[in-house]
Amino acid sequence: MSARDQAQPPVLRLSNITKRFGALCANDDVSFSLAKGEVIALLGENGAGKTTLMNILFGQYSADAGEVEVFGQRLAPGNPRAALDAGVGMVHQHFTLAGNLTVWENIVLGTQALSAPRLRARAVKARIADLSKRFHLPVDPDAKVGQLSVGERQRVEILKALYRDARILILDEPTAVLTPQESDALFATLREAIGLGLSVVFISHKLHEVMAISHRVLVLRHGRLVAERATADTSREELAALMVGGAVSSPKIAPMPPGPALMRLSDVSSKGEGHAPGLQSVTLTLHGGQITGLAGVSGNGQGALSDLISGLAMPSAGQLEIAGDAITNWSPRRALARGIGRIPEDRHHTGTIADFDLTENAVLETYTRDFARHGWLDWAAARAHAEALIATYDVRCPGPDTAIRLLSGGNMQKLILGRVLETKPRIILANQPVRGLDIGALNYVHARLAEAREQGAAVLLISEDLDEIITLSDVIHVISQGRLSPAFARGTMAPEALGRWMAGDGFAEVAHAS
Amino acid sequence: ALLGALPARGWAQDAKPLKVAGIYTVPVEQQWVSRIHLAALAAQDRGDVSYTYSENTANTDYPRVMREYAEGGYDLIVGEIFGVEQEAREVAADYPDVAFLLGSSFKPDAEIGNLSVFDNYIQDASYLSGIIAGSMSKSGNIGMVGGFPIPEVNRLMHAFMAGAREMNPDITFQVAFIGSWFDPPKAKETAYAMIENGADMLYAERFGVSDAAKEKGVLAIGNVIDTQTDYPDTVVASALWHFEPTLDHAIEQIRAGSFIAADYGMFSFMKEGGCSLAPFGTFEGKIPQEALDKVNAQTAAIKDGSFVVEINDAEPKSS
Amino acid sequence: MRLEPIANPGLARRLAPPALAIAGSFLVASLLALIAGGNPFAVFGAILKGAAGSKFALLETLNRATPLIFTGLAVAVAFRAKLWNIGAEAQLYAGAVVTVMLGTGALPWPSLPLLVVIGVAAMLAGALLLLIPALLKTRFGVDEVVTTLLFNFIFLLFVSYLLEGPLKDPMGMGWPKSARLIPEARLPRIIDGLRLHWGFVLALISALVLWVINTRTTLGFEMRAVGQNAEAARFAGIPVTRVILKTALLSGGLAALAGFSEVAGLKGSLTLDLSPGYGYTGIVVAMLALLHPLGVVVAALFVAAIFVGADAMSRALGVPSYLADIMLASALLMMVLAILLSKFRVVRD
Amino acid sequence: MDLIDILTSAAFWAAAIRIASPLIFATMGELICERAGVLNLGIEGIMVAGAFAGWIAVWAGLPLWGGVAVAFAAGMAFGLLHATLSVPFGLSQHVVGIGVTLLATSLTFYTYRVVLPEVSSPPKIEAFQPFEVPILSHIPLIGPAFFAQTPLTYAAFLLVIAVALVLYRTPLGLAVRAAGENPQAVAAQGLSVTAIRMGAVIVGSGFMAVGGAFLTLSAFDSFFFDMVNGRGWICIALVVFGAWKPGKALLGAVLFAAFDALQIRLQQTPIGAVVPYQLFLMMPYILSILALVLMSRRAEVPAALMVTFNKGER
Ligand SMILES: Nc1ncnc2c1ncn2[C@@H]1O[C@H](COP(=O)(O)OP(=O)(O)OP(=O)(O)O)[C@@H](O)[C@H]1O
Ligand SMILES: Nc1ncnc2c1ncn2[C@@H]1O[C@H](COP(=O)(O)OP(=O)(O)OP(=O)(O)O)[C@@H](O)[C@H]1O
Ligand SMILES: [Mg+2]
Ligand SMILES: [Mg+2]
Repeated sequence: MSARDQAQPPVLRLSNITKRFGALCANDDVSFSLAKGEVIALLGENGAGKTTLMNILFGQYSADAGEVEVFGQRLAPGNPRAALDAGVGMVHQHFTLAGNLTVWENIVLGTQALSAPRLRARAVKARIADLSKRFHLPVDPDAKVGQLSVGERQRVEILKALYRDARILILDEPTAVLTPQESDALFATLREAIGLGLSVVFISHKLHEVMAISHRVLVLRHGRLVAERATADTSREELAALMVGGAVSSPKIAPMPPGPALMRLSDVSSKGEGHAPGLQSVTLTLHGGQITGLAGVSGNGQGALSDLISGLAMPSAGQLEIAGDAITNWSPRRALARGIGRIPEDRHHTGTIADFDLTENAVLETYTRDFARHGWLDWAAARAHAEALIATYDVRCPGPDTAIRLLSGGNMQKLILGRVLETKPRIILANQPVRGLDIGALNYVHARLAEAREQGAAVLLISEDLDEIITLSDVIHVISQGRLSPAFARGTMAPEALGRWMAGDGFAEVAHAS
Repeated sequence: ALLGALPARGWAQDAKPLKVAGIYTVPVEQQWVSRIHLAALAAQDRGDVSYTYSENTANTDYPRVMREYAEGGYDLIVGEIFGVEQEAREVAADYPDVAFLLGSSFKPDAEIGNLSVFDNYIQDASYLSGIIAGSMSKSGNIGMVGGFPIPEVNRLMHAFMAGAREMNPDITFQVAFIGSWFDPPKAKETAYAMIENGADMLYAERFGVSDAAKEKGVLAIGNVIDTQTDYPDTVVASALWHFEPTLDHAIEQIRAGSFIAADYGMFSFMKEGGCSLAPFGTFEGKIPQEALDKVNAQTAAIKDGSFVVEINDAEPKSS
Repeated sequence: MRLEPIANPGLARRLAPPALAIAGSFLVASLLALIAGGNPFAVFGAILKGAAGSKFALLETLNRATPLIFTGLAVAVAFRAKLWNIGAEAQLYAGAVVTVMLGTGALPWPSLPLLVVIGVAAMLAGALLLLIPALLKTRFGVDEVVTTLLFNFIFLLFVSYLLEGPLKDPMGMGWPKSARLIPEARLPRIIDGLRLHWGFVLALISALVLWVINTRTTLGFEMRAVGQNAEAARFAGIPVTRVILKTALLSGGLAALAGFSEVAGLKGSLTLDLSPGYGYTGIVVAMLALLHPLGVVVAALFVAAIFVGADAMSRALGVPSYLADIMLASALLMMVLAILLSKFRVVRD
Repeated sequence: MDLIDILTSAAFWAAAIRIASPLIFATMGELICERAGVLNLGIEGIMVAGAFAGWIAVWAGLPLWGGVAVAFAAGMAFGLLHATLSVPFGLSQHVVGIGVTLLATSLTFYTYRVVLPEVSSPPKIEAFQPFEVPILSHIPLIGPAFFAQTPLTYAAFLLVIAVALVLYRTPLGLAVRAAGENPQAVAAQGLSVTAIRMGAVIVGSGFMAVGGAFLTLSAFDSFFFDMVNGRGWICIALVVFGAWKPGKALLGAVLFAAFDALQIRLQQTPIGAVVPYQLFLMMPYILSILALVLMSRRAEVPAALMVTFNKGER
């Protein structure tokens, strides 16, 4: 590939990009180039500056210094239009789709002159159909985007870029919200496109993906480009160490006997939200001193189950028992009072209040119980509590008065983790606790969950990442279409077998047997 | 001060024009206020007064504006205090040297010797215009569109209805209030509806009513102001209010140093020239003689006091 | 073009924009005065004199600020919880109606207990009036911007009905106005002979109380949490619906106090034009104050001073008095812009 | 007349259409703004300005359609002010809107008084006259109700069709709808959210002003203070009522106007003699709220309505 490098000019060249946000230097003199058909993986901890760099390349931010060249042409700064016209496509970390529009409308947006008298819908749809067939990206062009699953939305995002004949594609954590199957499908699509000459910059925290798809790896740390490796010449361990600037280790789970049953769901059914399925006669027992893993493709009832355990929903049929008591009156506050700690799936929108500072977020669940008397808040105590959490859980931040939105995802998650664990919960709901986190933060969260297990808590770990489930769980269930598989003990299930359950196989036999 | 004259303060001797300020809660276009405004302008043209005004003054601000003018050395403050009766009196009491001539539903207060009240008591003219309306409505169905059912509106409507019944006891009236002083399109819509419902004569208390009459080819009677020039084939007659007798009397009293708390209401009566029936203009010769005779007879009776038009402030209803 | 926050704006940077905003609106006023044939150079002095040139002028400014503090607080507390209460005007009238119902002789009590009872009852009425849109929002998801807006029309018509019907003053010569309050039901004046009354003090106390509620109590914390992110608040165990309803009660109650204070303190009776849009101006006051209760006091004084001063100025210069509203509007718009520019800088991309 | 007679009379429906016309213009204007993500509370004042500008232009000698154009331009000017403050500067849309209403109203009154200081009764112009559409106006009931209106009413209905076509059938409309739902999506496709939103507010404000001008150029023939009389606020409600869809908003405007026309007529019935007139005046508002409750569940609010967009922030 180095031969090809010399033969052809790079399709993309970033030279000496520097970007400051106030005092913070998000990108510090970063330079690299991308060859035709090449896939570069961009690695780095949360907040290392990856997204910022890509936003500069795409013209959403303009750099304080440095320039971007695409196909030998200097790109006008601060103008996404110029980037799009030059053949750069970007799939953002947070989707940029309008939910009230249909798939084809989202794709065609901005591609026809605003002065045009009408949308040429038929031609557009034909082209989308063609693209979606060629690149195996099945979508219904007339579906409202608001109704689509996360995976489908991701496909729409990619189709948007392909529709514009993007020759350079930037993917910012495209798999963070995808199921393994969806990720695999995405990679298949990408390989196809790369074969046709597409060049890709790929950002991910999942090292196995990086190893599988990229040709070259760039590592950013504190805004600076600190390492560059040919993928073939490196390993996951080396990359992890490069990212955090030191060695990383994942927690060990020592076998221990299950404790008492702390929570039991018997034949529980519940209503789903929108088009997501609810639960269908689910029976599940959570034992103390055990991590129960719940594998499954997102949108198969995990939401309904976690709403139930969080106190947001009641079963429509069946029984929910905690420590032997049947629950009749249920709310988040009651759940908290019964010793349930909850790590929600979406830390940005459910877990925290973006404009609240760390102190306020730290006491969000406990202010009435621990920090108030007769309706009067004790802010001094709350602040002390937040400071303690920050120290104990290694939350990196300027201080307890910082608005939490300014924290990286990892540090936000650590604060939530601290908030939950400090209440010494008997039962812990951990819904996608490490999604989008870098390897350092991920290991930290896992270690703390393992610690809680050792102290006798019952942990329900919901994840789409089979690796995570298999390494951590004492018992595994698979959820599909609101139905729950039997429990599989640690070490009895291979990823392939779990994958079949996730696809819905096996449930029929169970139904017959019972 | 008891019910006594104001201290003369040199008004009488001075030929200098009096400083007059008008404070109105509505714009000076409003029919009612426009008559005060015109009288003041006329006095100004004569050189009797120098005149300034504040229009569209919210009642909340009214007492403050009164004080500002009073502090500003004005001799006479004219306006309407229907919404701020009590506070306006307090202001007047604080400025005993300033004369206040204010539209009010109440009687003058002997305690406050510098505050006189007036109101548009033009029921005489309204009654006469009703006679003409009653004689010219063929359908015996008259529509009346008002802003709000306040006494100033109600008493004129009642007088008008009484006049119309003189000519046709079986006449029916449609009455509606649009809940606004200034929504001519709405007044017009309401008038349309009355015409649809059989009215062939409208009592145009609001702007907009005559327009509907004109478009639909029915007749209208004006109120307070004469709008026949705008609607030559529509407005048959109008009951006019003349504020001049009221204002001029006040000016005279001030000049004479004898301005006292008095009720100027009667200066709006026909006897005093405070109201009249507008000239028939384009409708000269088109009004039945029988009605003209009645109008003449009743005018004379009103003027000599042998006939008094009833003042009824209750809200009129459709019949 | 985009805005970038300034980390530590210096004093000059913080003070310059508001000063420029005020200067700007004076410029607008001078220009318009010139067009109408007035003396443009007299504008500034005349406004100052009109707003604060005498004890009378100053107290008039405070007087006008009083209802604006109440409605500003009402809006601030609601908006902080993202309850878009555009209906402070109606709630003000609700308070006024109750004041008149109880204060015209129905309760023959001594002054203090009577005033307390009337005040509380007025707050309840305003609270209940906002409770309806709040319930429609929480139960049916009906947009409260629209319902509160429509309630202004509905309630004003209802007041109009009351004033022409059950509440009509039998001694009122037929005018649609209520009977006068008995002397015991009047808020006393602070200074004899001037219109300023204890309603102003009540307004200041309300602002303080609200500030304490916001910063020190669980309810204040909950209201803010619900406003910032209702989903996260619900997840954390905050009873979102109940908090919204409590917010509505508080907001409606505060707006109603404006009506109570205007009737009991200033007018002594109720007419249909009690408020020249205090409910709407309250929105502006609240936003100028960045929803801070103490800021509301300052913003209300600012708005009142501009209005009273400009109104007097227009008379002094002999130009149409609509100039006062123009000045108020331009001062407001420039002021919000100035507040923004003191915290952000405009960066070209 | 009883209810059935009223509801089956052509004159009643003609009145409803007439009363609805200014509301339709202004509602379409507001709908355009809100679809792009901006709540425009300046509507009431912009209507006042439009009513005055259109009328004074015609009074000064321009033809009627010239007056409409002047009103549109006046609306766009205030729209530009609103848009500049609320879009790139991202100021509170509530404050900007109320500020613009206050400014437009007072500036209009001030100008009026400076231009016409002496008149007691404002001058009249020759307003739009009803135009009977050949053939169509002879259809029983429907003809006199719908096809004997002034040209400006026909324009209002054409505007609804045009707005619907632009919103749903053109790239521009697509961009507007997306800007009100997720501005990031618009920016990521290389379009300027600022330009789209500003454009929508400016044009939308132009239509609001034409709604105001309808009052002085078609419904009536002169200008009065306060003649807009809260119609702008009603249009805000109508947009929500119409679930941000032009067709439904049109339906809402006509329904609202029909209730208005009905209450005018009901005041003349025997009920009118007993029921206080305020109750009739309240009717359209109360029914609007009831309708909102009934259809609330299904309304799709533009997700980014009132959400400012700043490139620098996430
Ligand atoms: N709009 C902004 N304003 C101010 N600072 C910003 C902004 N965007 C990013 N930053 C800063 O730039 C740094 C880099 O952020 P960036 O989003 O590029 O990180 P990242 O590497 O993409 O992280 P992640 O892995 O979590 O996606 C952050 O730590 C943050 O402090
Ligand atoms: N408006 C902003 N001002 C300052 N910093 C910001 C801003 N927006 C984002 N950042 C910074 O950008 C970084 C990345 O933000 P981002 O929202 O991508 O979080 P993240 O770490 O990727 O979390 P997650 O992976 O959970 O989405 C964070 O470190 C945050 O500090
Ligand atoms: Mg990122
Ligand atoms: Mg991330």
